[in-house]
Amino acid sequence: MTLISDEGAQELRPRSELTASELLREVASVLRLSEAEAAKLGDLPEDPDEDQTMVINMGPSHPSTHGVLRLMLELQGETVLRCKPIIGYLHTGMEKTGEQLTFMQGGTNVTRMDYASPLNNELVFSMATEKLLGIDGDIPERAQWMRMLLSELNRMSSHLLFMATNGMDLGAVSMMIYGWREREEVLRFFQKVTGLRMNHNFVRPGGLAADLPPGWRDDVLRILDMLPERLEEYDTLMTGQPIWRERLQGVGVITPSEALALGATGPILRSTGVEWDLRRHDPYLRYDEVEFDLIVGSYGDAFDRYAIRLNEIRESMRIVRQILDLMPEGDYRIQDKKVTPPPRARIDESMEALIHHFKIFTEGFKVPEGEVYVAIESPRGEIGCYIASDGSPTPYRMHVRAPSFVNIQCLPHMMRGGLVADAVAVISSVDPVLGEVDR
Amino acid sequence: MELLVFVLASAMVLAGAIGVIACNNPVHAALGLVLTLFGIAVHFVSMEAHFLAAVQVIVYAGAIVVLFLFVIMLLGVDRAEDLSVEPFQIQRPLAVIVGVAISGLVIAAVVRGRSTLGEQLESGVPGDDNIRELARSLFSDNVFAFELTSVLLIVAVVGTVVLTRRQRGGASK
Amino acid sequence: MADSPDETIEESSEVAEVPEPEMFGCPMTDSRGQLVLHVDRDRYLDVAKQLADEGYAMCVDLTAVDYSEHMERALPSSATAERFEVVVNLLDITHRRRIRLRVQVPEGDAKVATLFDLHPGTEAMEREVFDMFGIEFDGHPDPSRILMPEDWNGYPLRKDFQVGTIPVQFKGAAS
Amino acid sequence: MNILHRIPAADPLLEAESFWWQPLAVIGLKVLVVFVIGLVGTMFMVWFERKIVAGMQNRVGPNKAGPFGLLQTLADGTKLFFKEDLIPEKADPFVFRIAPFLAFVPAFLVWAVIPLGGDFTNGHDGTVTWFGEVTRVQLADPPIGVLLVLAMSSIAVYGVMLAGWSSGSKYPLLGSVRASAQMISYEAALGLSLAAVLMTAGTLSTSGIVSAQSSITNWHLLSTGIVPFVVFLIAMTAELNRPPFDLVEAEQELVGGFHTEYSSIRFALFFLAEFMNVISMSALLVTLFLGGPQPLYLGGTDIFAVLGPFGGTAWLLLKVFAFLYMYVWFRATLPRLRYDQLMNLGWKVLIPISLGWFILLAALQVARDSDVSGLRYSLIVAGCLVGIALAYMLFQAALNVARRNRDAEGAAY
Amino acid sequence: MTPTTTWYLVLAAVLFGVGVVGLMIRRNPLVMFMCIELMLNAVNLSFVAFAQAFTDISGQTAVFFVMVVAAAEVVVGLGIIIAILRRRPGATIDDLAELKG
Amino acid sequence: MAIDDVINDGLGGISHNVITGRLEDLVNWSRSRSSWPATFGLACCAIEMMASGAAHYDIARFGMEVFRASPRQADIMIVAGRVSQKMAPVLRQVYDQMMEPKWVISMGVCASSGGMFNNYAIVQGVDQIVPVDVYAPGCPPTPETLIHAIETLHTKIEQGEILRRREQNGGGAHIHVEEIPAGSIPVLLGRQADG
Repeated sequence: MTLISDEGAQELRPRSELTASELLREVASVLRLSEAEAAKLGDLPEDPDEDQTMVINMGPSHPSTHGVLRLMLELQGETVLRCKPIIGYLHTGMEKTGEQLTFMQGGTNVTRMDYASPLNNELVFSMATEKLLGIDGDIPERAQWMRMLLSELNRMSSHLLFMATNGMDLGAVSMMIYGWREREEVLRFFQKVTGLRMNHNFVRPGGLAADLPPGWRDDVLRILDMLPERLEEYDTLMTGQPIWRERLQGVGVITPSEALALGATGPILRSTGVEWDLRRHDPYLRYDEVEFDLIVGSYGDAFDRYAIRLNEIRESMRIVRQILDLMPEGDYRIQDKKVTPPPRARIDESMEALIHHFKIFTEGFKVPEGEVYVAIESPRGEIGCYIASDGSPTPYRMHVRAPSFVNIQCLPHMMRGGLVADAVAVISSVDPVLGEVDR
Repeated sequence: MELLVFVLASAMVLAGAIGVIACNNPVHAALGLVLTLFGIAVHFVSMEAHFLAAVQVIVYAGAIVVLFLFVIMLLGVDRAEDLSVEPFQIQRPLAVIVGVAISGLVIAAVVRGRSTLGEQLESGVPGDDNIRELARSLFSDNVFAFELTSVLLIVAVVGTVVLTRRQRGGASK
Repeated sequence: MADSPDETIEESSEVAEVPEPEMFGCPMTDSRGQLVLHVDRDRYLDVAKQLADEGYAMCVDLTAVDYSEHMERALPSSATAERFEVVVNLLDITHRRRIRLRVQVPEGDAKVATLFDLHPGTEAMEREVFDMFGIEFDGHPDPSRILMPEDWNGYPLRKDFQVGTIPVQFKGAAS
Repeated sequence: MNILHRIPAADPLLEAESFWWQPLAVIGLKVLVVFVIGLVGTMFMVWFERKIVAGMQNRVGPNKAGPFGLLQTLADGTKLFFKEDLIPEKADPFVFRIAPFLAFVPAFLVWAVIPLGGDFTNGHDGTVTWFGEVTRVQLADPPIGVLLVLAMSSIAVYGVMLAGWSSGSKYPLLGSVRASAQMISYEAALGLSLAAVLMTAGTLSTSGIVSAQSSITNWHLLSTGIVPFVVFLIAMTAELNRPPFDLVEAEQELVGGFHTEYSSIRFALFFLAEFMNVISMSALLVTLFLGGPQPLYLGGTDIFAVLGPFGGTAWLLLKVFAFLYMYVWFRATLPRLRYDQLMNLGWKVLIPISLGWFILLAALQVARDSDVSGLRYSLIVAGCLVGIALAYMLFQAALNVARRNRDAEGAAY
Repeated sequence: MTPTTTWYLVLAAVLFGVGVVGLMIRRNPLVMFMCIELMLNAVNLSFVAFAQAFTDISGQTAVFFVMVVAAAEVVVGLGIIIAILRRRPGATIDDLAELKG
Repeated sequence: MAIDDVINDGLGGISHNVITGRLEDLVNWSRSRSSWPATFGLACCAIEMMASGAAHYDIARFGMEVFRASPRQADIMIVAGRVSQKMAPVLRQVYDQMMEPKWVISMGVCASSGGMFNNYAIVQGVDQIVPVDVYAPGCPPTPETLIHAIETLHTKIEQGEILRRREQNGGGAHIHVEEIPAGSIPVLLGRQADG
């Protein structure tokens, strides 16, 4: 089973091949510390004892690496001395493909990045495009609220997925199934709204692809009524469970300054006690009009990250309830001929509408020259979209700042000195989605 | 029937013993040792030392050899030792001669003195009573020795812990 | 190094012009309401440090653009358009503000100083830029490819790298 | 003239005057029946576990292979049997081949000493008369029955250990080191809690132990004061590598643990051995603490009395079943412990507790044997408790010192 | 024909001899340890045989003590081997001279 | 469920009774009833693959909840998601580590044909690397689609058709994949007219 897929310099090198200074440098790079800080650790390079350490590969095909993350761990016994994540096994060239697709088609590309919360990806791409077009202030109210509704529901489904995989990774097999069971309810709603369970391409520049279906309110209410009780079950099964606490508390600790230096965002940053949530601190859509609490941890350990996500589900439910009350009537997309295709009904009647429709979906619309960076809060942290346009209907460069890609840099930090079992808990608590790591 | 048991068990014992000294690989040697130990346990049973048979398996096979294997795996010394190279040419034949000589001497002594043993094994104390009697012997006549062995064990454990303790943080040492 | 801040800054049509914007001696523009600082390659690290002291302590994103097919893009006159541009997004958590640095990197000498010592979180991002554009980062502790296989040829996000289908570079797997 | 005569009380059959084909036939039949029941029971156990876990997870579970999916295990077994078998290049071929059997055989041998039924009511000694022969519903009843079980469980370590080592790759090796360390550590707690039972029963023979538990108040569960039972249960779960102690095969960490490189029938043997062990150790637990085939009188009647000689078997099955269900329940609900937590639990909690309890029980036994008066009796108890408390405090202090030292040294990372 | 005490003693003698030979020809310290175990077992076997022959339980008592001592010895011996092999991987018995201090 | 169904279900596809049935039928039956998938998730499809193991879809009904982490014990490899150039050798290695008889389901368009990612990074169809038995369409395929694919495969296994064909054309583990030495491909010289 030993994996022989040689990735050369990307791999962790055995101590015997390294001189002390090289090791120091490598430690610095792997730990993402500056070299000066790494030198302070001092003792590490001195203790090579080559025959007592063992380098093992975790992944890319390993049950607990959430897809195709590959970790090289240097172990002493079962203690992790060094760790290096090797990524790219799911590199899809989406940024390159994004340059070939028009702004209209771009959504279907970015939605496949973070497959656990596709709607947030579409949202950030659409918002960046709108900003480039200069129509970001004109998006109709209803569209904004709908986007919030979908985004929050997506946050719930994504965190439920986390609950499932986190439980699974720590050996609570039933939790896995329970998490999926609840997520499935949310996906049903998505399927009803967007037609798809995942990869919706529903949020588009200028608004959304369609209006909410009749009866959506009842469906959402059904989810909201069902979930609290299930979350209590989670509390019984996991939060209050001594083994669970033992396994997570004090594991994978990271300090606020480390998290900030490493650029970590989302639940990881919040678990260290830093209050930073773009929904609150850099409000987009209508987040400044709803009430919700920021969930902040204090120890920066895996348990905090678990608890934060669990409670964020509750907060999202609170937001969704407010959205249900506040959802205005109106248009679900901007009525701007430039970016909005004509309604389906008009295509049958008017030749011009047909041509317009055809052009928008084949050629796309031209976007003025310029470049923007737009960031929103995805379930994993700050997802940003940097688009440079040269005035053509396709982005000149489309880059997505994926939260998992940055967060994954915390892994070596968190794992250091832990056990192999902790490594699993740590990966799980970072909750990376490899689709967005590798893009 | 008894003969059959004796022959089979003896075969196990000897095959295992040969395995111990002839196998290149320490793990195989350890497996040979387990075979020997089992054979001896069978002999114990047929001599009605049931308790000792069980203890033989539990202590020897279950603990001591497992410890051996543990150390072998821990140290990674499981690569085969090359038996064909021998630094001292004379050592091996000499060893065989000495071994055979010792065995021969003992066998001779046993055969000469067998009349004192009596030819027929008597039926010993059966079943639970055997264990009771062993216990009585251990905890009355030999209780001092018994306590001493427990002290010995503790000393051994402590000594080993001290011996194998890894010195962390070389600066302090 | 901005020698003539007086000159008009070319901007895309919809953005209101900001009079003689400048920060740490670098021309500053506004792109759709977002602050953009055009930094010289030599002063890049220096400016990043000053910005970090200002409060922009978190580097959220670092990427690059290959402008080889769009050399006539809008830039302040003091900045010379080069083929590559390294784009750094900085965030100030306390004051809730963002700033973007754009660094011009010439094709012939595609090299920039690393931000690693200032923001360790750029490690993976700089490797990604190296992997995708071939821009080297001076002083980066682990300059290796990150997304592509180690023996890959070329830099995929460069504009002269074709998108299309490529036969499987199958190295075979020893079992 | 026969050696079998010299294994006294192993089976009353062997003491029969005319030792000819009838006893042999009965023995052969018993071996066959136990073997078949063991296999079928194991297959049933696999199905049972999958169905119950599915039920607990709102799923259906296997239902396509045979009625209610009952033949699922058969399908698994047949498939594995006809799957390609492979010995990895780096493996040690001899040890690799032998390891599954080392895991499988001890699992079966434990069955030999479990009293599977028989009439233990009203002071009967559990013998039944079949085909005119007096025998026990038990393959063998050696005087050291319980020790045999201990011996077998210590042999079972070999299978796991050698499997991991011989595979010649890293994950199995890690798995097997974990497994063997775990099994050895918990053997001690297992043995100590067992000792409490042995002392109370005053015999090592399993049928003797069952006989000693003539009524529910005499069940060792109560007569040893529950603590040994709890310790035994936990230690046994760990010994069996069942959740939450299934670190050995922790898929999330070690891929498949020691059997990662095994495929085909060899893997099936490990699989079978694991489930076989679950059943046989549950049966042992029932034998030791819950009176084995002893009936439980509900309202003064034995509800399985109608089954005649098999009433005891029915009781045994019922009790074993409860534990099997408990194991499945564990699997469905509990997260997995970490390696060091597991070791801590074994060495720092279970062993001291079972040792202390054993000393207490021994003191009480001595007091009872020497007929001391009530006051002195309570003095003895108090003295013991004080002694144990002191020892416990000393132990805790030592642990604290160790922890502090470790923290001081821990900076080495 | 049934085995007598002599048979057991002869077997024990042979086993002892094998152990001696192994001790002398093997150079791996672990295997040498195993050979010592063989010899101890040979002695145990004869003890039990004698106990049987003279219907005296003290032979078995002695075996019990031998086992305990063997366990202690193995523990210490393996500890020493670990300590040495850690410093000098691949050491054979000839290298153990460093114990001389 | 009527009691008749239960009785008639019996050994599923086997029409013979126990005595006259062929061993081959029994083996095929067992293979189709107990095909353990390897835990091999790649991208979006992996999420749906896992979802099909969960309460709503429950592939445990087919005896398939035993996701084996070790490829040695797995029968079916479900290639769930896009296969990148970097992953390709790993994927092939996992396939090689699986024991015969083994089957491959290519789940989703990305695995089947590269899907919408017709670019440098993605292998255009996993059948370039491993022999695929069943393709499941969709992006990602819903659990229902996956279950349909699995059922299709089960039928094929039960008929023994795949193995027979493999024996004829030397497929399966014997299939030879052409190895293209890395570095010999002119990928970055100039840009094609149509991208």
